Amino acid sequence: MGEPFVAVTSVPLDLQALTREVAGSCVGDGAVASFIGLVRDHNQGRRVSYLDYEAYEPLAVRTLGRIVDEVRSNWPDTRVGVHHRTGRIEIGDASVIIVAASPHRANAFAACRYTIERVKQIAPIWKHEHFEGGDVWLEGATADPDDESARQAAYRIACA
Amino acid sequence: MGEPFVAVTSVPLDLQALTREVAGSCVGDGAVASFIGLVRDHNQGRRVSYLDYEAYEPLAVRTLGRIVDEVRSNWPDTRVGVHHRTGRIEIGDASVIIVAASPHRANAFAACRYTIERVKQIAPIWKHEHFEGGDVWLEGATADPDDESARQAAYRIACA
Amino acid sequence: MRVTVRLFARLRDLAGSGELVRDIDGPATVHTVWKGLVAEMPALGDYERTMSVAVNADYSRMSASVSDGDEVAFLPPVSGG
Amino acid sequence: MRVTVRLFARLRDLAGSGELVRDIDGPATVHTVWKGLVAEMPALGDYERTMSVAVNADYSRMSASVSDGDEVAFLPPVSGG
Repeated sequence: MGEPFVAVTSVPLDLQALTREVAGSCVGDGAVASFIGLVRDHNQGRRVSYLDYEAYEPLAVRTLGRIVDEVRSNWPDTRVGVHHRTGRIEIGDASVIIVAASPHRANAFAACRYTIERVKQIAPIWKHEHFEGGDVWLEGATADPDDESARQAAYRIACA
Repeated sequence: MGEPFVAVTSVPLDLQALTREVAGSCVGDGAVASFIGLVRDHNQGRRVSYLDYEAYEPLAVRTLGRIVDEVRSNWPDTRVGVHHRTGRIEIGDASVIIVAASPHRANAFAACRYTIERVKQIAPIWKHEHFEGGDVWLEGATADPDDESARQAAYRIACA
Repeated sequence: MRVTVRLFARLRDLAGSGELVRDIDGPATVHTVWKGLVAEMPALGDYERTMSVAVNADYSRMSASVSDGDEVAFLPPVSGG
Repeated sequence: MRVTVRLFARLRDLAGSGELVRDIDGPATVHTVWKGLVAEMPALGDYERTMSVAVNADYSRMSASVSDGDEVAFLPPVSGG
């Protein structure tokens, strides 16, 4: 899709490769913060068997690219990459990986945290949870990239 | 030295292995935050050639173990691992890696940030910077693990 | 005019399909398309308050106009990450 | 009694060695050991306000007592990470 540092893919995620891509391009960066979201074995009292992630792929790629741009506008010295997996994901496997590189560790941490908050707010991706005895679509936030209050909430969580 | 999740070593650091060690042991953890400190090509206006890290190794291992215990006491649901490298480290290579795993991403991020702040405050490790035209020992904080105000400062930075 | 409707997650399950083709009398908005769908499948109606919409894989609004050949998507609240 | 003195980073460079063995008349504290070193090598003295100390690879205090065979370490301000 041409967006740098962004992917929506059904293959297992590779944090090492994304780290190399994001952090390898600038020897002035001393700090790399990363985040991995793993599928948990329980949720709201249910024993989860596995998750199936569905994405509106072209919009998801575009939205992750938008988040990357927001990070660059919030923290101009900081770059972030984010890969989200789709399809069936087993317990303990990664659904999302994020890497932020910066000369300053405060910015690397903030950019990484901001990115996961924004992914949860606006990425057009859904979890279909398969648990013992049934399955359910999880629904969180109404996605609205132009909602400034949501964006500010993510920023406050990242920087507070 | 027997401390879990802790190492002071002259061999290159392996984030993937530490992630597996820290995050692989519990399928209830949905969030993994990590930090890599990389050697930068400049510092305070000097063009850095490489860094040489010296450690008081047995005390450094013990101190990293102490930080791991502090994390567990601050965030009982969260585990952290930290490996610090010693000896000559080239530009762009990792001097320290930290991995925190938790059911909650807020705690994973906080534990990871707290750990790097505490490493900088109290780990008996020193950077010998070799730059174009000379070399210098860098000196930061007077290490005092019992200084509650330093510990609280690290906690505030991590959780604010 | 003819539009492609994309439905995701539970909306897709409720409709029994993730991709539908519908002919609509123009001029139309996203809301026109949605009203037509709900008339066919009333169970979708509950999502009107909480869903997002997209036109040609870009976030949009219910009031946005729709042209022949557009892809109009209706998105339940998201749960990625 | 005999103690092993460990010096690190710039303190090591100033002393020309990272490990020294010194005989001291007991009873002694870490401070006693330090005073002896500074008498030998006055350049070390500047570190008294900023350094940390350890006994047998555990952080300690200048007032801590020292026993025969102990390893006493003097640590400049740290810069790990």
